[in-house]
Amino acid sequence: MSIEKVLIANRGEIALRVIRTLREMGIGSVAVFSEADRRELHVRAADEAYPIGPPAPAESYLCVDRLLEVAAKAGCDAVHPGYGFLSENAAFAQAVEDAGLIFIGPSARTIARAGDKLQARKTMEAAGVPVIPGGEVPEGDRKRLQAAAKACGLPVMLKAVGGGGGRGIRVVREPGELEASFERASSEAAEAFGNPAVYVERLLQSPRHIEFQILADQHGNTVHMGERECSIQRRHQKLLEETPSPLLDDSLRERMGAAAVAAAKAVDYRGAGTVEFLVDAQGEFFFLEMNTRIQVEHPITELCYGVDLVRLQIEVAAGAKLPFAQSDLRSKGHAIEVRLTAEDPEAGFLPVTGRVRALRLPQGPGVRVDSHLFPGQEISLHYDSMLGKIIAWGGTRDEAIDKLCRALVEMRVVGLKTCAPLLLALLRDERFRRGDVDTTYLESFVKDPQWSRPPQYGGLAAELPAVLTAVLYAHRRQGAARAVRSGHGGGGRRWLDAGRRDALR
Amino acid sequence: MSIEKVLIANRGEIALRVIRTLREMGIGSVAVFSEADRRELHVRAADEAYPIGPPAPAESYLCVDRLLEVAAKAGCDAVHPGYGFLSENAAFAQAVEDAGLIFIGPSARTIARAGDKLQARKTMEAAGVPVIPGGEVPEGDRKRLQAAAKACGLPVMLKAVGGGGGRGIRVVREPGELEASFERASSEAAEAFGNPAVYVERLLQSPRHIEFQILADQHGNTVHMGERECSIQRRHQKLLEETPSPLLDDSLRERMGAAAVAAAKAVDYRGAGTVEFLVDAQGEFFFLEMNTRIQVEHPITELCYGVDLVRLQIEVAAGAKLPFAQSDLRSKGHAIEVRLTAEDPEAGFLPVTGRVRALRLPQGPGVRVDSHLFPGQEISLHYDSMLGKIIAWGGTRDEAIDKLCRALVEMRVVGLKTCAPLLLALLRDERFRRGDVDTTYLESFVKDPQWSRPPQYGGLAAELPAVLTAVLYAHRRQGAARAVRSGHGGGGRRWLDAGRRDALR
Amino acid sequence: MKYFAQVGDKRFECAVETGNGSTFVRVDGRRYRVDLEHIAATDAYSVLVDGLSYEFALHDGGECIELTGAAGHFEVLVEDERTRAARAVAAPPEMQAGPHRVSSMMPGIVREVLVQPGQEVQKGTPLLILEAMKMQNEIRADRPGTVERVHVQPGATVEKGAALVELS
Amino acid sequence: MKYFAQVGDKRFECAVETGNGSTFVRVDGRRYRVDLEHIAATDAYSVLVDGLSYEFALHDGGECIELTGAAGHFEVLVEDERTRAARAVAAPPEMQAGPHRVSSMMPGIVREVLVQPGQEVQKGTPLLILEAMKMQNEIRADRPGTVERVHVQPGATVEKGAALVELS
Repeated sequence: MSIEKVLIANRGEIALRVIRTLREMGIGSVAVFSEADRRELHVRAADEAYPIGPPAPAESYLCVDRLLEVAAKAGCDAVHPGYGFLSENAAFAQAVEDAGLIFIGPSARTIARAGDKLQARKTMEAAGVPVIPGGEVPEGDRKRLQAAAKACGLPVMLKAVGGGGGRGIRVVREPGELEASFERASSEAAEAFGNPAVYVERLLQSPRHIEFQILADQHGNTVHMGERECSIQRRHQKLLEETPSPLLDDSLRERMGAAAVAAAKAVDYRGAGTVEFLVDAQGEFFFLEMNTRIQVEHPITELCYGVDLVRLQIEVAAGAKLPFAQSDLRSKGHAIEVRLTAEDPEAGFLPVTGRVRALRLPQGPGVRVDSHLFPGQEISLHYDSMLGKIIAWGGTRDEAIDKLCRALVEMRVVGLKTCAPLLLALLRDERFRRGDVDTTYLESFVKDPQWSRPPQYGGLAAELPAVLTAVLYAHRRQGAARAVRSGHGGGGRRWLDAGRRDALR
Repeated sequence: MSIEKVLIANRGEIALRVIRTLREMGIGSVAVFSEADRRELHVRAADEAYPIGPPAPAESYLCVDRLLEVAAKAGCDAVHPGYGFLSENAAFAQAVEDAGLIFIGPSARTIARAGDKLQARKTMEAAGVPVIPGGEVPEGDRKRLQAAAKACGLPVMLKAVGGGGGRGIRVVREPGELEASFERASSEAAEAFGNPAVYVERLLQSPRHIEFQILADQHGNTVHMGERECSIQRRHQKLLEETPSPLLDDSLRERMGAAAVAAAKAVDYRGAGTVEFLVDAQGEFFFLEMNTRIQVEHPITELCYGVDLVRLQIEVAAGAKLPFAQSDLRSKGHAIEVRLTAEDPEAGFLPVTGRVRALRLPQGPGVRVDSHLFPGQEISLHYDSMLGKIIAWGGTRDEAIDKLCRALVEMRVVGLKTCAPLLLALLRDERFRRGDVDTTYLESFVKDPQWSRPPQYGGLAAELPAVLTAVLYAHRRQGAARAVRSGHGGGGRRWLDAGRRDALR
Repeated sequence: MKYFAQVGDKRFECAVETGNGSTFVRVDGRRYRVDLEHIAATDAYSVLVDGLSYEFALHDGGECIELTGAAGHFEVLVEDERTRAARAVAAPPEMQAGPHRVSSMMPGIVREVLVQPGQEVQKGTPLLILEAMKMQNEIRADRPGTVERVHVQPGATVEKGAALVELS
Repeated sequence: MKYFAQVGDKRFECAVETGNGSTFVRVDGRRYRVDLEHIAATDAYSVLVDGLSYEFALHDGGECIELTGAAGHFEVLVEDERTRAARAVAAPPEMQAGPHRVSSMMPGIVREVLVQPGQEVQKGTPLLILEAMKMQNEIRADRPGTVERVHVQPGATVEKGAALVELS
């Protein structure tokens, strides 16, 4: 089999990421876009681009028929699903294969087996991979709900059986909240994933979230590429990931890696995938779930292993053998990724929309940026709040942290609030620098009013903004006076523009 | 000794490069700027910035007194010279040390010994490093000139004894050109480097330019970090560099590496430096010169060895021991750098000035950008035409080339011509892809009219620009008609703006 | 000319002087030399304060100027002495009485309306579900009361600050 | 409306039609569907031609439009049928006679002037030394003649296209 032209059934930074590798491989790229996305970078970067409908994902990026129509029209021979959207939808993978195209990912059967939390759990137990106590509850079955909660012991987590990536998850700590939360979780799951079933699971106390990168070809070879520590989360969404994990020693890494490979083999995995584990305070690890697609945080693995995971996905999908064995793979240095989101951490991570008025992305040694941001971009409320990822590699963990801090100081996203100040504060936090984090760390960190306190300057402290504003205001006044004399006077922004002209002299 | 605050006696991308590492190390950075550079990124990125005079380098970046004045005022304890300007000026290094500051580079004595081409040659001969036949000629000494040219055999090169980095070099092929070229070279050398002496040297036929990265501490440890192939040059200025060299096998690499270390030890080297060699068609290598500072193309070495050379420069200058031995150093993968310059290759590399109207720098996996470009920037004629460096790393040479091509396709510098189309054509050239290049390759490549021929598109070929322009023109006409009706009509650019508003709907 | 700037709960009196082509600001008895430079094609200013280098993007919110830079994010209220004098004479506007309005603290799409006019609610009762960027958020009553009016319908897109529900 | 576009030595007649919210261009008997979208805050246009995606920055040089993109750099001369008709009636301007002007093919600083008015020069005689971006360039006579006038002095900054020397 050979792949000549690929439809990318996605948008945003991951669509751009896939297009980049396709171009490097000399493979044609076909983008799709909703009405809200005509100007997005993935449309401009692809070789071809076709509209697929209105902004709402259900009417565009989730429309299997329209995607396959575009694939046929453009003469594609393969489909890359990215992450999110239809990437873990077994029916989509099946439809792609039925249309005679290569699905760049595992088989529909593997996706179904890994995606169904309950079945995955049984499969993993049978393969000797440790799992967390819990059980499935169908829509409206309150009796089963109460029984399951009792078996696990509160607190428990409610997770959409069809969900993934931290979506559709709720925590219940009090018995009284159980039923209301269950109903909301169930209806959200029905709407988002077309499946109202919810899974109830013991909530581990202060666990760490550690996942393993898996890669398998169609010839029976499966390897892992070490772990990613993803404990820094809010609302069960990862915000910062690093590899290697400061927690793991070689022995634990080897045991978890073997379990991850066993998990992948148990579902006949092929392509790139991720096995997520929770590790409790005693260093015991439990299978959490399997992500049967490229992961948002895949770049940190790429940086430490010197590979291109998207290229490997495509090569393996085309039938190639893995170009290395487990013993060839060795991690070098340390990599950290932060996710830049259009969210206001000071207001409970509320999403922020707006226009990117100006932009400077960081660059230079050890810094990688994967982002779909561009000046003039409208950040709408239809899609994910993630604007991109800033990733740093260093010889040591400290160097990687320092590089990432430098990158964030250098970055300017003007026009809308982002979580960048929080990311910077996190990277500078003593506890983070010690590597002493778990999945509850970020939420307590955000509550500390210290993090958003402006830094101190040379001898200036708090008067700096006052000084700046006074000078700016004085410039404007002069500019306004001049503008009025020359007949351009007006209210509002005019004197700002005039002030700028003035400052430009 | 510890370093707390560093004066960067430079501008452009290298100043920014040094500031980045200083920030990562928690060391204060002090920038200087000429009147033309107030808005440059190095001024905005540094912790402090001070003016040092008019645009002409002789009145600002080359003014030792002003630089030391700023260093004293700001309380610096060290000076980083970057490359170019005063970086290889022994008097400057001495003045810095006399002022009680650390010069981040070798001692003034080492600079003088390596910088004086004649003395360097003698030193290298004594150390057993092979040198090219040639000799020095003082200003106006025509007799010596003729004798030296005869001894070498035409063609010969005339090089400013005080020069470096390819500046002040002329080639003489015909006996009749010798004296006029010598006089021009001599007066240029006097103006640029304050020393009219010129060195005459045999011009090797189609040699390759291969240099070795050297690093030495103050405790007697000297290592090399492999080679950089820099054969792609025009006007003796490098345009593309890569490591490893497609030419070298392990045996030649080992012999040249040993010669480079011997060369560094022969001049009591400390810090980061480069030993340049020419390799002739028979694989014989000759010492060319030693660059006693960080090299423009240092990033490719950083990418393959996983180090930060500027950080190592600073650590070594502060007295640290090298953190590795020669046997610890191993190159991984392949890295290529291209220099983006404001030059028109179709017009003989004439420099181009202008304003950067819009900018998109490449990003994503395997791509590093070191550049001082920013939107709105004025590219003036006072300084180097280099706008920055695009660097790619890949597991193999082919992957690195493909990544770099992708990066260049992605990049947009709007508002002034650059050499980017030439760089892209070069990377796609069959002969380059075979690694079959020497120092004459680029000049013959540029003369081939094929390289600037626009690429073909799907079924579109040459009509694409016509189609685009017609639509644009039609949009404008409509926009202009509308603008006139609403009272904003006008000539020239007006209808373009109106067309844009129209296209925006 | 004197300017009054308020940053958080701190107030500063700044005297701006120009001379010899330089601008100086006197604050709290200390004098700073300030060099302000607009960067074309962006909203950014490069500022040198006695040699210390800062870069800020500026958002003009009228009297409230927002500064964003690597050094932090500030909202500064600023007025000059004339404006302040004029304002001191005018009386502050009276607080608006009337029903309590629950507004949207974010832009979003209304997914579900959970209450009806006339319904009594407690503090914390979910009023509606708002979705943005794949996240559903419950909007809850911030005080007890009776629903007077519901301003939105399922499927509607609302801006930040839009009126959602009125409680009496 | 018809438009005439010239790219290099090739001429194209383009008929632009709009219908159903789409724009079509007919060239050489082939019809293309063209979707042109301006990207705010840049000089770029995203263009989809029958689904093929291109991005071009545009420089408006009056009748000559410059397009720059990853796909190459083009200068396109364009006019519509009305302009062309009007132009066909007007006579072409006569070639200017008079002294020959040597212009600067690049911006730079004049480092040295090597000739004086009255001096005779051969084709290839160096006239002056121009420096830009650290490189010195000799400007040479492109024909034999007598120096009529030297327009610049050492130290002067000149733009691209500036008159340097006049030869008769």
